[in-house]
Amino acid sequence: AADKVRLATEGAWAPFNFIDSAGKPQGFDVDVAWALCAKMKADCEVVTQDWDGLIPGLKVRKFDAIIASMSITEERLKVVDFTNKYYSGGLRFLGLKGEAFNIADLKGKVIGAQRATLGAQYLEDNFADLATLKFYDNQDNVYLDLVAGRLDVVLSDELPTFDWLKTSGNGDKFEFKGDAFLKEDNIAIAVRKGDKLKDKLNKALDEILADGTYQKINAKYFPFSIY
Amino acid sequence: MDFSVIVEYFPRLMQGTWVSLQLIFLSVVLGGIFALPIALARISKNPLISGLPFAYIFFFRGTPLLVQIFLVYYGASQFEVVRESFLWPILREPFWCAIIAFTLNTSAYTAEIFRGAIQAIPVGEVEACKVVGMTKVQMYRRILLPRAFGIVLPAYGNEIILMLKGSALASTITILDLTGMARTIIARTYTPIEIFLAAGAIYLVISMVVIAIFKQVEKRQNRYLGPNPVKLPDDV
Amino acid sequence: MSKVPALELNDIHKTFGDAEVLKGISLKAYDGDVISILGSSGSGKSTFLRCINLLENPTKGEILFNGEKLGLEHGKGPDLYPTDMRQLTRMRQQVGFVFQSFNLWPHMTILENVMEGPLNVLKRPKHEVVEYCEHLLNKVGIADKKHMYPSQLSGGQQQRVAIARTLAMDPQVILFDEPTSALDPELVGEVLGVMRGLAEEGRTMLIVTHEMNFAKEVSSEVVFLHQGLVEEKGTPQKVFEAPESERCKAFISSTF
Amino acid sequence: MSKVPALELNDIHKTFGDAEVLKGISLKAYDGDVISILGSSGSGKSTFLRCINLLENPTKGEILFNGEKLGLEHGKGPDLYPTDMRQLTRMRQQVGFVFQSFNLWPHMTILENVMEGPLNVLKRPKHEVVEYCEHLLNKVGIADKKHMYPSQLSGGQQQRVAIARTLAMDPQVILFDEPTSALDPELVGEVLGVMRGLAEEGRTMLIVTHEMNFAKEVSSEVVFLHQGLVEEKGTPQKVFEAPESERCKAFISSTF
Amino acid sequence: MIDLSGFGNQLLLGAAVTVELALASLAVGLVLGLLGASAKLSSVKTLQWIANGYTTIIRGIPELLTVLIIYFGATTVLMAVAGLFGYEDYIEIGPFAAGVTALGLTFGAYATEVFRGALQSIPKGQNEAAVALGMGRVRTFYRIILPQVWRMALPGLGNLFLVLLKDTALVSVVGLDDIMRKANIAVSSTKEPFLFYSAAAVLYLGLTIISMGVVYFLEKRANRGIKRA
Ligand SMILES: Nc1ncnc2c1ncn2[C@@H]1O[C@H](COP(=O)(O)OP(=O)(O)OP(=O)(O)O)[C@@H](O)[C@H]1O
Ligand SMILES: Nc1ncnc2c1ncn2[C@@H]1O[C@H](COP(=O)(O)OP(=O)(O)OP(=O)(O)O)[C@@H](O)[C@H]1O
Ligand SMILES: [Mg+2]
Ligand SMILES: [Mg+2]
Repeated sequence: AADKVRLATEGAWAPFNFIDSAGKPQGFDVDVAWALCAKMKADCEVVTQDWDGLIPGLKVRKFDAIIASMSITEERLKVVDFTNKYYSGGLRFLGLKGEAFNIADLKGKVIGAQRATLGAQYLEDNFADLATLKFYDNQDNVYLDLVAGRLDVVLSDELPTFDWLKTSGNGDKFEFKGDAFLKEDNIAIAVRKGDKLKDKLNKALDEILADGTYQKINAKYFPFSIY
Repeated sequence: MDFSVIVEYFPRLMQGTWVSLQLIFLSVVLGGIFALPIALARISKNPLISGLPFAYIFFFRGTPLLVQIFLVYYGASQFEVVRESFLWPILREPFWCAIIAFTLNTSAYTAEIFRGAIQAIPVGEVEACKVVGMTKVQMYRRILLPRAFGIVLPAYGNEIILMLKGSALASTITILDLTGMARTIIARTYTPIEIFLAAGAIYLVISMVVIAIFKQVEKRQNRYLGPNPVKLPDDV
Repeated sequence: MSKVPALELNDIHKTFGDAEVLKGISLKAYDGDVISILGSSGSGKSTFLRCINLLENPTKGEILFNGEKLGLEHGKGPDLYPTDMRQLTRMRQQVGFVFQSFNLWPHMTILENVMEGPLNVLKRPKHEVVEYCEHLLNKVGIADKKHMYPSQLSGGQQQRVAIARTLAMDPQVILFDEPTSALDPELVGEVLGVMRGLAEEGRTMLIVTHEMNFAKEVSSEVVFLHQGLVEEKGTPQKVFEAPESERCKAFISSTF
Repeated sequence: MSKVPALELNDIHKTFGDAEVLKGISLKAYDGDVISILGSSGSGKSTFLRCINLLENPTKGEILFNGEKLGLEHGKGPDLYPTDMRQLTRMRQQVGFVFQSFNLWPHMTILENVMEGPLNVLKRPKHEVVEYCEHLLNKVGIADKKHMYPSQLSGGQQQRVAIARTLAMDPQVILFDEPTSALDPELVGEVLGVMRGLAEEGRTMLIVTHEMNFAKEVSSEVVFLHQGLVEEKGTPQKVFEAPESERCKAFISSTF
Repeated sequence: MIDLSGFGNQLLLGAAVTVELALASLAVGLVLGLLGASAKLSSVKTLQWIANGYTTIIRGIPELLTVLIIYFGATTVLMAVAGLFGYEDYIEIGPFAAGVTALGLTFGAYATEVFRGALQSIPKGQNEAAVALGMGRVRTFYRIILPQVWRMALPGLGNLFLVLLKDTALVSVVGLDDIMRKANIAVSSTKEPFLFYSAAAVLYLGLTIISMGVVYFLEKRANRGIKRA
């Protein structure tokens, strides 16, 4: 079992990772994962795990790497190592179409985000005393509550939200609010501290970027480069 | 293991504990209030009266509380009619959704406990009421309910503990109860074992307090019972 | 003595499922009568007594109390149900019943048990009830235990409380179903003593019992049931000393 | 008749907490003796009987079986415990015990109840046991019920099974603790009948009973206990007709 | 079966996992329950103490937390223990193993009380009857006591199993693909929470009814020849 590489993803972050109706994980992250495995010639397994259990699970060796659109943050760096980024994103607010928007107006509003994400952390750091914050186990429940009207505004990563606006049929009611920020948000694969796997993954990452595999995957999900 | 995180986050765990206590208290009280009429209707020999409570009890005892919470919180809000109704101000609040789910759930269990207690009263004591010419209402008010209350206590204490433990599920609908708070803290500290153990210890303390209170109440309430108190039938 | 019987039962039948337990029993009790009902186990004594105040619903028959007929009608099954619950409740208040197993209410003290009826059913004023009930407890010899709970009393004492509870309603007729058979031999005497006193006061009573000596001594009439029918009836002299029926004869001789 | 008593008890004492229930009781039973033990409730009859085969641990005294002394030693408390469990087990197999409340095993049929001992304790071959046990059930008059479960039998029938179960071990001595007092009056006769048969066969028996007529008729010796001591003993004639002790006199006259 | 946007099949697969989890936990729990009851009734103080600690702790902590603690904690503990014996490799405690451990521990704690009650409800006289015949303690236990414990404990165990069945839903939070998690996934993809949570509820009700039927059948068998008072 020693050479088997277990890669964990969340499965509720379309289009980067989600579970199809056959019960299999799919999405950008998962495609990248398999491409990396192919390059490393490793025997891989992709498992799913709820978001807030990912880093704890990695720490107790339930799996060897997290490829779940996880941003590199200082706090995470204290407990795990990250590979080089495999794409980058930014945070962006999402709200009802047509309403005027100004960061200052968020005072007193109900803002939702997924627990243990960059967005949640940003809200806790900047809005804890200004607005009512709600944190969810997964992003899908955030959307459900936005549509239900329990949330005024959602803060999340721009790219998946872009996909949600396009595919969920809610694009006519909701829209991005303001510009994306924290654009230097680098998304990478997390591994245990000091694990050699990091170097192997970095090497494989370079290879798929170089030989066009990465670009093919990118094109499958987005009409623009997200690297 | 790093126990300093427990110290550091203890005040926030206490905030969560307070929310848990509110959830438990409200749902237990409301559940108890609804349980009695449900139990009385369930006892009725008329299937038109006992049918609905039977189905109600069966559904809420036969499905996981987690499903019930999701049905109330995410399921109900899916519908435009619900969102436009006068109930929405309540249903949009996760706290009240949890209260609703918990109350429905615990009232079903408590109703069964009441029913068991009333039916566990020896038939002779009921006949003794009849032969002094009591009406049904007198019989329930004077003998059956006071008697059932004494019989019900141990099982009801258990039900409160079960509710206490069930309340941890509130964390799945964004409520920052003790478990929710613990999970939020872990999202920052990545120390699941320490924080979950601390939360577990707090739950344990609360349930011990509940048990101790019930022991006292039981002793007072059942002081009249000699060596052979009436036991609830097994299937309650 | 009035010519109308205090209690009159006509042709009482009772079936449980397929088993016909009472096959038509009639009986009249005038004021002051003490009627003992004998019979072997399973002959239907308890069932008959319980039919009188509808603890058991008879399947056929008439029940008259002071000449007033209790309204009965058929329900879904074969049993008869009261037409008017209020009439039944009124009647039950006038017909006392003492059980084999006492059936005191365990969550009330002795005094509360006895006061429950007059206070909350008959709605008598409290001070009157307290006084009267203490008098009754005195009469059955357990006034000193009035603030204890039933579980703290011996069987014989509990049964005396049960008798006081019945007397507290001041019923016109009292039914006793083997009031001493759940008691240890040594406690039986206490209860029989109290009942003997009631008989001497001229209370109207129907008593199911296995205590032959007692029955012989206090009864004005003895009824012997066999397989749901009256097999023999008459004065104690007649039934105990010169029974006509073979079965009655065998029963009497086996139990003396 | 041998000169060594089948069962000999010397100065048996028993305390429960602070209460001294047995204050030194001695008794010898030779082969063929039928000894009745009388006494009012609480006098210690059951406790004495239960001390004999150590269902209760005595606090002092000697127990000899066919002259062989049962090894006893003190444990932590005041009670005596057997030194050698195997000796006790062997002795118990030879001393039968019939309980007031039958204590049949509800999950086994009548026949299985009776066969359990010879088959699994004495390890007799099965075909032999079946034959012998059926014979015993026949003897106590319930061979036709052998495939039924205890709960399907009346109390009298259950007690007869319990006697057969004890007989199946072919014990040298049988102890009976009020074998009929849990029975309805009409069922008592059945069991007494079986016991009378055993007495006539010459079985050695110790019987605690409230059935005076029976005791008078079958006993070779009567022992009257009072407050943990032997108050009177002798032949039935002597104890029943000319008791020396006042208390015994009072007891005898109150129960006849 | 209705198609449920292609997720019907997935829900059924989830039901199979739920059943497997429930049965495995039942087996673990029954063993723990018998051990616990024996410990509580033993005269050894230490054993009583351990059993009391076990039941008190488990019964006072939410099952959700037990699942989470076992899932995240057990690996660490196990590996620390294995490390003492020089075993350094990774020890897998997946969601299923964690679920079985957590639910088995929970079931065992409650079953301890059920078994204890059953053991104590057997009239002392039956034991004495066996002793008076000269049966040893061990034989008395397995010939007279044990066969009856099963019958007495069945109704209580049946109830516990129904509770266990519903508690399996909690294991979905650590990623076991049971009914509940399959329903969550379906909701993610279809945005139809009401439909899928209702479907899950129906599945659980179905399993409950089947379990009740099995328990009824077992009770009937165990009570052959024994008239209930
Ligand atoms: N609720 C019932 N359902 C079915 N059968 C019953 C019921 N109550 C009594 N019986 C049957 O009716 C018959 C008469 O019973 P009843 O209790 O009246 O006898 P009894 O003369 O009072 O006997 P005992 O002296 O043993 O009290 C018995 O065969 C009994 O089994
Ligand atoms: N296990 C016990 N613990 C404490 N006291 C006991 C115990 N068993 C019996 N006693 C007491 O010992 C005394 C004698 O009891 P025992 O049962 O031997 O009397 P008995 O003569 O058999 O009476 P009965 O005729 O009522 O059966 C009683 O006062 C009883 O309360
Ligand atoms: Mg009767
Ligand atoms: Mg005794």
